[in-house]
Amino acid sequence: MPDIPLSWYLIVASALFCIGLFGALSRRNAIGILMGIEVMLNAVNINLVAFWRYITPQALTGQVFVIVSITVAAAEAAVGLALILAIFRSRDTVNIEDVHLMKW
Amino acid sequence: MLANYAILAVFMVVAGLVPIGALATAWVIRPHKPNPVKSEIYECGIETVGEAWVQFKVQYYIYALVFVIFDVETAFLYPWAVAYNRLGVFALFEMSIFVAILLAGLLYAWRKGALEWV
Amino acid sequence: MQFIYDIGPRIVAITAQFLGQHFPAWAVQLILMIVSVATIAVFVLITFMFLTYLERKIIARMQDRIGPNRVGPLGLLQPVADAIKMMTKEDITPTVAHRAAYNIAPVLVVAPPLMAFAVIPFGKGMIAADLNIGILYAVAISSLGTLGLLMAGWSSRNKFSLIGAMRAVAQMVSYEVPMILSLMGVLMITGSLAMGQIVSKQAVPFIILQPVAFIIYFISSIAELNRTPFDIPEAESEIVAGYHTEYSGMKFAMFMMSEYVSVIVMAAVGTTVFLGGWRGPVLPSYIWFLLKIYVIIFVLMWFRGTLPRLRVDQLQGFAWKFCVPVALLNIFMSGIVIFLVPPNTTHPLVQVAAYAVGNIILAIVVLLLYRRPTARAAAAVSGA
Amino acid sequence: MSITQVAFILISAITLGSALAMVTSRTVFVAALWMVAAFVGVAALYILLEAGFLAAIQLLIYAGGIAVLILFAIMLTPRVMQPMEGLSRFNDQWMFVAAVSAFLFAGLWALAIRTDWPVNLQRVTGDNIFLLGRGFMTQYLLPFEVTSILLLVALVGAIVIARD
Repeated sequence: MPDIPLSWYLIVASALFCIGLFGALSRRNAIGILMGIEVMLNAVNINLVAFWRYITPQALTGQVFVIVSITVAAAEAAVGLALILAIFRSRDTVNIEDVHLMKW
Repeated sequence: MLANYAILAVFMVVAGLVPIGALATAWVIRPHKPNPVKSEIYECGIETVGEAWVQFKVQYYIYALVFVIFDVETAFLYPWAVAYNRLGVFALFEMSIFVAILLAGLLYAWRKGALEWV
Repeated sequence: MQFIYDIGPRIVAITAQFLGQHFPAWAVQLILMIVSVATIAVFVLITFMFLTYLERKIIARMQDRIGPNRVGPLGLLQPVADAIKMMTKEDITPTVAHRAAYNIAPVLVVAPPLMAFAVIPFGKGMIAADLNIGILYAVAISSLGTLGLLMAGWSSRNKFSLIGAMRAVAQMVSYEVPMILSLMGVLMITGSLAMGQIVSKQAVPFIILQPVAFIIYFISSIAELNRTPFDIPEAESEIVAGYHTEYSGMKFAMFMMSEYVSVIVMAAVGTTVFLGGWRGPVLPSYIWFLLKIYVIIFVLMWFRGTLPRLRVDQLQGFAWKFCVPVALLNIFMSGIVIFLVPPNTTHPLVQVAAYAVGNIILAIVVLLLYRRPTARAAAAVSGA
Repeated sequence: MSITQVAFILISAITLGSALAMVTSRTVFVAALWMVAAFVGVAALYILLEAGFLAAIQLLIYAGGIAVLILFAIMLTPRVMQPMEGLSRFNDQWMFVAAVSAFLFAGLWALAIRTDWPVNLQRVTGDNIFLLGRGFMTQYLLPFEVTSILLLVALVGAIVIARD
């Protein structure tokens, strides 16, 4: 561990974040978008753990933050997927370009 | 501490190599004689009708959902269990509140009939 | 004589000393790791082959048959014959299948249960990695097996496969919750997730202190294994063979292997957590461990020889409406008893007495809570 | 280069490769499988960061729980299991989005390299899991109880939405 610089973790996390961002903004499929968001959350968690280990290893806050963030991710996935299922049931599609009820 | 985890990497490699090795050996030994009829999917000998990737009912999703919520709960419960016998009885009360709130969710699902298979 | 008792650590020490003269320190470590992992893998594979024989023989005896008896004395070479057959059998991949996923799925099904052995203490000082997250690691790794099943079911592109996979996964996730919760009573006593600690804290086997937890653990692990009476995912009369309908030859053997390796994992975890692990008088520690594992496995086979298959709704209802609430009540009971009788300071006998009272109260509460539903179910059965 | 550095590079390559495969694969089911591979890679990174408990939680919740949830949702929407005929997997703005993501990555990279982080490489002492458990009961009691309400809301909300 000690011979890996902190910036390596940050770079990997930001790469993962950008890949997730690309997935979330460019997929047509609503479930694909949700998967992109989950990957982005993971990237943030890597950063949190890295900062905990390298900057405040004696405090617990970093780890608690990660556990809470995982909880939020799980809740988000549960509700998000339920919404997608509801949309699929009423409109018979998961392509979000077909779902434009609130669009001008 | 990392040395303790290094053996997990070795485990992962071996656990991967065992099935891959077995499959590779079989691949060398066994005959390869596919024909169109043989390579059809097996549905009791009757020709397949319709698409295999059928739609499932929402009940499956509900079970997975309740599972994920309780799975997340373990992330909080396991550290609590480890710390409990050094904490005292107030920890039991705090824990009971946490579990009671989640149990309310389970009871709601139960009352609404979301846990029935039907 | 002492050598036989701690044969594992002795051999490791001797090998390390021998290798130390010829190789640098990191190479010695690496070689030792590889050797110990390989030993565990070989042990597991041999047990797996033996179990396939044992299961057929025991079930046959229970059903008043003889079982395998042609290959070798008492049919003992039957597993070898099976292995040769599996190896040389043609392997059929359906043309419509998703090839990559179809071929990777058998590997993904076998690997997680094999990895779980990393934290199992096979005997005194015979544990590959005594992680501080021990038991949680075993649970987390085994939960990955569901993905292999879903992959197999989906990629076969066969209705039976997909239905079987979905049923299997729904069942496994439902029973994972009571399993996780049932382990907690023990963790509250030990104050550690490390397997080594869990064993060393068991002056009295935890099955005596936590019988309810053990029963729930046992039931939910049978459901996790998809074995009778919870074998709906593989119900031959309904959906052919479930998720491995399309698989043949060696790939099919991988699914069988995953099932039996999971049985060994489940028995090993149950032994370590509830039956006192390798602890026991007179005999060497690893022999005790093996004996206890085989007792659990025998009960599993007994179940299979005795019980009929449940219905899907009964199964899911049992997980959520009975196992989860009872497991939570058990945690609550343990919490109160631990508060009254701290585990580290009181005499084991006092603890046994305290837990006996706690468990009796727990049993009465459960019986009172479930009196009406049971009566209703009984009325429904007799009415129909 | 030390062994841990090699391990880090290997794990990162697997994680990022899986994530890339996830966003580019045509079939949603396959994308979800790649996502699981990325989750496992992240768990390995946690182990390198000496956060074993978080790694186990990552495996249990993400790879075992959320992945199953997503795969089940895919099974409930059958048309998405095959690539959409005639339609690309990406929407019309994907090139623009790719440019933005690349730009953002370049910026974050520069930020990570240039900033002088106040690194404090003390050894992690004590029983981490015990400390977490005690933390949840004392200092972090409020977040602990609030998450249970969050979970309750998510459970009830998702059940209401998913069943008509």
